[in-house]
Amino acid sequence: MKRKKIPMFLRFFALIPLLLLGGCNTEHFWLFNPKGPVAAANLYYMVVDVVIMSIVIVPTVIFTIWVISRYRASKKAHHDPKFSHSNGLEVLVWGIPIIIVGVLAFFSYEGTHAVNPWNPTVITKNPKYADTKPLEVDVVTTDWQWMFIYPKQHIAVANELVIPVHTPVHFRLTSTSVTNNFYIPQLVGQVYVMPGMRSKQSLVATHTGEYHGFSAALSGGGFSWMDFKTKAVSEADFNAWVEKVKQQGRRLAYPKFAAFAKPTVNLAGKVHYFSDVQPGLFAEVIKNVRDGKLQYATPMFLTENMDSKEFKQHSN
Amino acid sequence: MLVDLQGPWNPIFGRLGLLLEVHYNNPIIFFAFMMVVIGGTAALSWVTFTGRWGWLWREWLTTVDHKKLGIMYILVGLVMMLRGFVDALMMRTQQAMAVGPDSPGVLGAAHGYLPPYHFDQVFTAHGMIMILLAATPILVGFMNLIMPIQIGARDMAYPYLNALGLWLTVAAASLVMIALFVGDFSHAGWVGLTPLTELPYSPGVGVDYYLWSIQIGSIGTTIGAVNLIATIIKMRAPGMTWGRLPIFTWTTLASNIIALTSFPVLGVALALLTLDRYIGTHFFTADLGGNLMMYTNLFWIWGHPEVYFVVIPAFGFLSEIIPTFSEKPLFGYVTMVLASMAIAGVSWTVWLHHFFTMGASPGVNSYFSIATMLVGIPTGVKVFNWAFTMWRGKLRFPTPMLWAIGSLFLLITGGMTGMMLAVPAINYLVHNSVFVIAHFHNMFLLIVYAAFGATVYWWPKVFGFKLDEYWGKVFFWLFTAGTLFVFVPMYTLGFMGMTRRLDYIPHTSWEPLLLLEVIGTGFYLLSILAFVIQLGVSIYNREKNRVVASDAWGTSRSVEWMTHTPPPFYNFAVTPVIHARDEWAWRREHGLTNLMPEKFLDIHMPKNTAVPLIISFFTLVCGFALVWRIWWLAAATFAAIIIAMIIRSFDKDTDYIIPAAEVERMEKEIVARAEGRIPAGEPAPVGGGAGGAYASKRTPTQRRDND
Amino acid sequence: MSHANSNPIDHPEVQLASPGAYLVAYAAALGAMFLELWLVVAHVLSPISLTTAITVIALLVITVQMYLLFKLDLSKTQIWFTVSFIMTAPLIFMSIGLTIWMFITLMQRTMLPGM
Amino acid sequence: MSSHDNAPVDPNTVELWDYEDHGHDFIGTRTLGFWLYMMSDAMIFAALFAAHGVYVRNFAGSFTSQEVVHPMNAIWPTVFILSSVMTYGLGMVALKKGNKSGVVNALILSFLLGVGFLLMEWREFSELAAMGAIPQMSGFLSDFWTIVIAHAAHVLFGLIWMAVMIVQVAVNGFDQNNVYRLLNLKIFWHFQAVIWVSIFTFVYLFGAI
Repeated sequence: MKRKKIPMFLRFFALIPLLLLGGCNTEHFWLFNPKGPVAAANLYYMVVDVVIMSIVIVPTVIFTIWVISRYRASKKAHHDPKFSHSNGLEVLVWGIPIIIVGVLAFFSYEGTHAVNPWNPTVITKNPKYADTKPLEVDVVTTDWQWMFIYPKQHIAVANELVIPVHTPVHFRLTSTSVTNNFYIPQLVGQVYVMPGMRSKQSLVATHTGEYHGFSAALSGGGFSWMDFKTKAVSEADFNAWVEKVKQQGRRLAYPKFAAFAKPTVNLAGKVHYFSDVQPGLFAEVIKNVRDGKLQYATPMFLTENMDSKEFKQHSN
Repeated sequence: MLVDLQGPWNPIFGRLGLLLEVHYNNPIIFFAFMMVVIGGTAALSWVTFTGRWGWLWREWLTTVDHKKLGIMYILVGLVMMLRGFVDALMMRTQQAMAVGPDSPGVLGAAHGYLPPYHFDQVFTAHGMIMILLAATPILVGFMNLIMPIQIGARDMAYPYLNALGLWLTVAAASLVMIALFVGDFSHAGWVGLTPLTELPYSPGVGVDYYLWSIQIGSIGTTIGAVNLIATIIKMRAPGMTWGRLPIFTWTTLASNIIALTSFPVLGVALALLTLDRYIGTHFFTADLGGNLMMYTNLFWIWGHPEVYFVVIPAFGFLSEIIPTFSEKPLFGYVTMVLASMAIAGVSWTVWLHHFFTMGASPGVNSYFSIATMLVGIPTGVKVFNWAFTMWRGKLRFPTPMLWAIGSLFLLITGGMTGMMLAVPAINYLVHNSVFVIAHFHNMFLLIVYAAFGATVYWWPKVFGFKLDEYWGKVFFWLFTAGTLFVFVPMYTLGFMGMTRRLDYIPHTSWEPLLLLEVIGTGFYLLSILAFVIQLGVSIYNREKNRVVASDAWGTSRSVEWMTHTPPPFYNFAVTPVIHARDEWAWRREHGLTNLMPEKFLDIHMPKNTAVPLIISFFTLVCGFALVWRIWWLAAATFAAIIIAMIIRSFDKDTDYIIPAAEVERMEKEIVARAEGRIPAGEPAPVGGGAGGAYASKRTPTQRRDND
Repeated sequence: MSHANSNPIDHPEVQLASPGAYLVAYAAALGAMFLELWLVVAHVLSPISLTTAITVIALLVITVQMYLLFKLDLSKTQIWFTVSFIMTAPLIFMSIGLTIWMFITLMQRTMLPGM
Repeated sequence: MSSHDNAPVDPNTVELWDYEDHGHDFIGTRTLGFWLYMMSDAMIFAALFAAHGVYVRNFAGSFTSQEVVHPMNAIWPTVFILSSVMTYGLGMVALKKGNKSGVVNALILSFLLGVGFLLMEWREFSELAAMGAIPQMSGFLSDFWTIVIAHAAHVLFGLIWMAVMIVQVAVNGFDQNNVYRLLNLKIFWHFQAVIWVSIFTFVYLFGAI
């Protein structure tokens, strides 16, 4: 039949997107461009994992394709209609996956400890960072903004994170409303930011530059705008920046924070600086969330209307 | 009221007053509403003008025939899949439109055409519908349709419960469709992330729709699971030992063991969340001793086994299709059975990998990581076994085989990315990113491919004619183009760091790939068109493609090919005796393909009943009343459900017997029809995927209970 | 025709009923509950051993009930009851055990008092 | 484990169709299905007990478990539910002998003991509500109320079923349907004893430690 030709031709159409893999600009592949040891370790384990699996998957794919082309009925190849069991092959089909999974299990165990958010051994066991005094940052997410508190420096920044390079940064994270997910692809993997709980994360930036950070867990309407820039700067620049923020002189105590935590969409990408931050603010936020004293209900008209006029009323 | 509700409430109408306050000035909803009205009116008018109400009622709405229930399950699944696909189209176009701060916004949205909460509802509905109301019913439908014939049974163990399971699924689907127009749907993701689903953050009725529709649907699935397991254990034909059970029946068993034990856990998770929302308990709140990760935990105790609940039957399809078109028995039957059971067992020990990033200790994460990878062993075994089944075979490539091979390659890629996700060190980077989305769509597409393969494979058995091969191939290749165009860019975006559920895309570098994905959805749209044409052409040409042989493909192997095509409503005139693992292949080899028994016996069949339909209708109303907090209506319909069950329990007139002479007459007629001695145009009293015509036309000659 | 044993009372599962088994199960369960209560009220054991003791007693009672009330054994009529129970029991223990394990470690890490 | 029997088959003697048609064991099929449902129900309680393990100390500054849970009082519902299960068992013994009035009497006794169990729970929870220990107070109280009331709801459903069965047996005697329903109710009712043993031990006694 003549018209049978068309679907054969269509098949090659299907392969076009594969070309993309070769042709793309690698600069945008954040996962392949780590700028710190934690993200680099993540990438390392990804490569190891893929390479080990390829050892079995590539031959399997080749074998399957070969079987499909070799044993089509038209080829009149050897047909063995009784062949359904072979002890040797059974050992092979169970043995290979067991060995591969065994090897991967070892790397998985090792990797879990290497990038454990509470105590990533790629940082804590690394002699390079043993003498560096770590920077502490407390992260609080609201609906739908980020507050980065530097407790030792008594400053705070909303929607922007500034860190010095080659210095371990230890985060304590919590949320005032719903669960968010702290994620800077080029520096560190994800960890949940949960209300009433304190999670931890650690990272080191090895290159100065600006990296994208965002929340990776759905938290409601303003979630897509929960971006923050992560600026990794030199030690000196960092100190200068701290001084600059300190001079702004806007005090951040709990009542002011509670006002900040009202549902707000960061449509305009605004950054706020605070100095003179109340000590123990982070713990007070957790305590109040746990006691049910810090909670803003999402207004009904916001969730029910199919129009973003009201949504914009809640933006900054 | 027990909790602080935003918005109005009154004792008679509950929260329905909300509808007056909230303005739906969105043309999309209006358009969808018009489509449903037009479609519904067209369907109802067709039924009315062709005078088919009686037929519809007798043959379909009150039937307890497992084949018809199976067909209806699949039909419900396909309709809901279309709805889920429209949701997917909206998501892909919104994301492609809303890139960067300068992107335009229309229809009241700031970017794209869907405001955030509308977009959130779209992806929540998409996820929930595709898994619970599309994949699950389609697979349960195939189990219903094929499995009882495969084990040589007349019907399921509990035909009445079978109908109840279907109609409860329909009630759940109806509730979701009602949510489209009356109120709104959940906007918290198909997993129902707490505390986002708690009343303060989801003050409307959307989450309540989500909770009750899943709750109703999962009761239906649990009932189905009880039925399918009991059928496999108790209803096998003589000689059908466990070692001879067809592989699809084995996978049905494995996946229903999962359904039976995991759906209750989902029920509990949703019930506790319901309590939080309705009476103000503190299970998943952040305050007053609640633990919000506990919901996630309970949800995934169900959720992960559920993934295998839908994938294992797909493996069963492959294990039926590949041997048939390789003209060889399945390689490593015992291994395949063990592998299915192993997947079912291990699936219960791995659920934390859905929230590695919760911050559990490295010990906990390592344990769940390694447990997850163990699933890779039986899955790898299955891939090897299928390859060795084709090895030294005599391969033909009609559409079922194409779908099966597509499915096999999807399993290989999906399995590989799954093993990547199982490693916490990698998972931290790609969790909640579109890499995960690409991975699990990859896996679900494997199921879709297998299910389309199964549709073409078993279509002639059920309807008596083959589907058109040309349009089937067009459908396959267009669908495959869609798969590649959507999911290769999606994997790529995952490596670029894009996360899921974004209604606004802040990074312009992602735009070209998002546009490619839209092209992919275009291919999917065309493929659906091709599918519709395929069905249309096949039905139009059904006489040309008529299959009269019991075995439509000539090389099939299991028992379902051993009865007439299409099977009469009693499946087998006389229960077959099984002698070998692939009984039909065995009989073919020994020249025993005559389907006509020497003598006939009385057949005992269940009678049609409307009770499942009535109970499900009350359940739907009860669910609606609970969503809108109309307590009196909820209480009244709940009481009505209990009363309907009690009344049914007093009904003793539930079965009838077909006398042997009548069976003989029907069998001879079927053979005459197959040999062309009766013109095909004549209306068939039996057949057509089965009877019920007989069941409803005649009065029972004998009751089951003579006490 | 389709039912060899026309009198449903002759069904083997009906014939399993035995007054002795029910009475023993009753006495064992009630006795064990009073024993547990006494152990708790009388404070004769340390909290750890008390917890262990009453857990073991409860599991023993449930085992006895499974055997005497449900007659779970490997006989032809009962085998599938036993098999389905044996396949479900690990799932029960796993879902409870793993949940508690992961939440104890999570709480130790995220819900420190005063934090 | 070869899939094909290679021994020659005589087409004239091989038995292809089952002319004996033994049918299937109707009662056995019904009870097995109900037992499978019971396994499903067991998973409901497994999830609730898992939740209990998580919420057991989440008092949130409200009532502690020692203030709320009183095993000395809970022992009496224990006596009632276990006795009810035992009398139902004796009803099964009467069924074995085909003794209709024996079955009806045992069911009535079992029903009354079950009602007694529910009344005691009702009293316990009204006392808790009166002292303000309502489920809205804390995660622990939410969990405590839910797990105990989930069991009570099962008992209530069992009692409705039992009432229906008393009528059914009185009207229709021991036909096939009634026999399998009595066996299923036996499974259901005995199962409530198993769950109560767990609740008494892991909720009441653990809570009092």
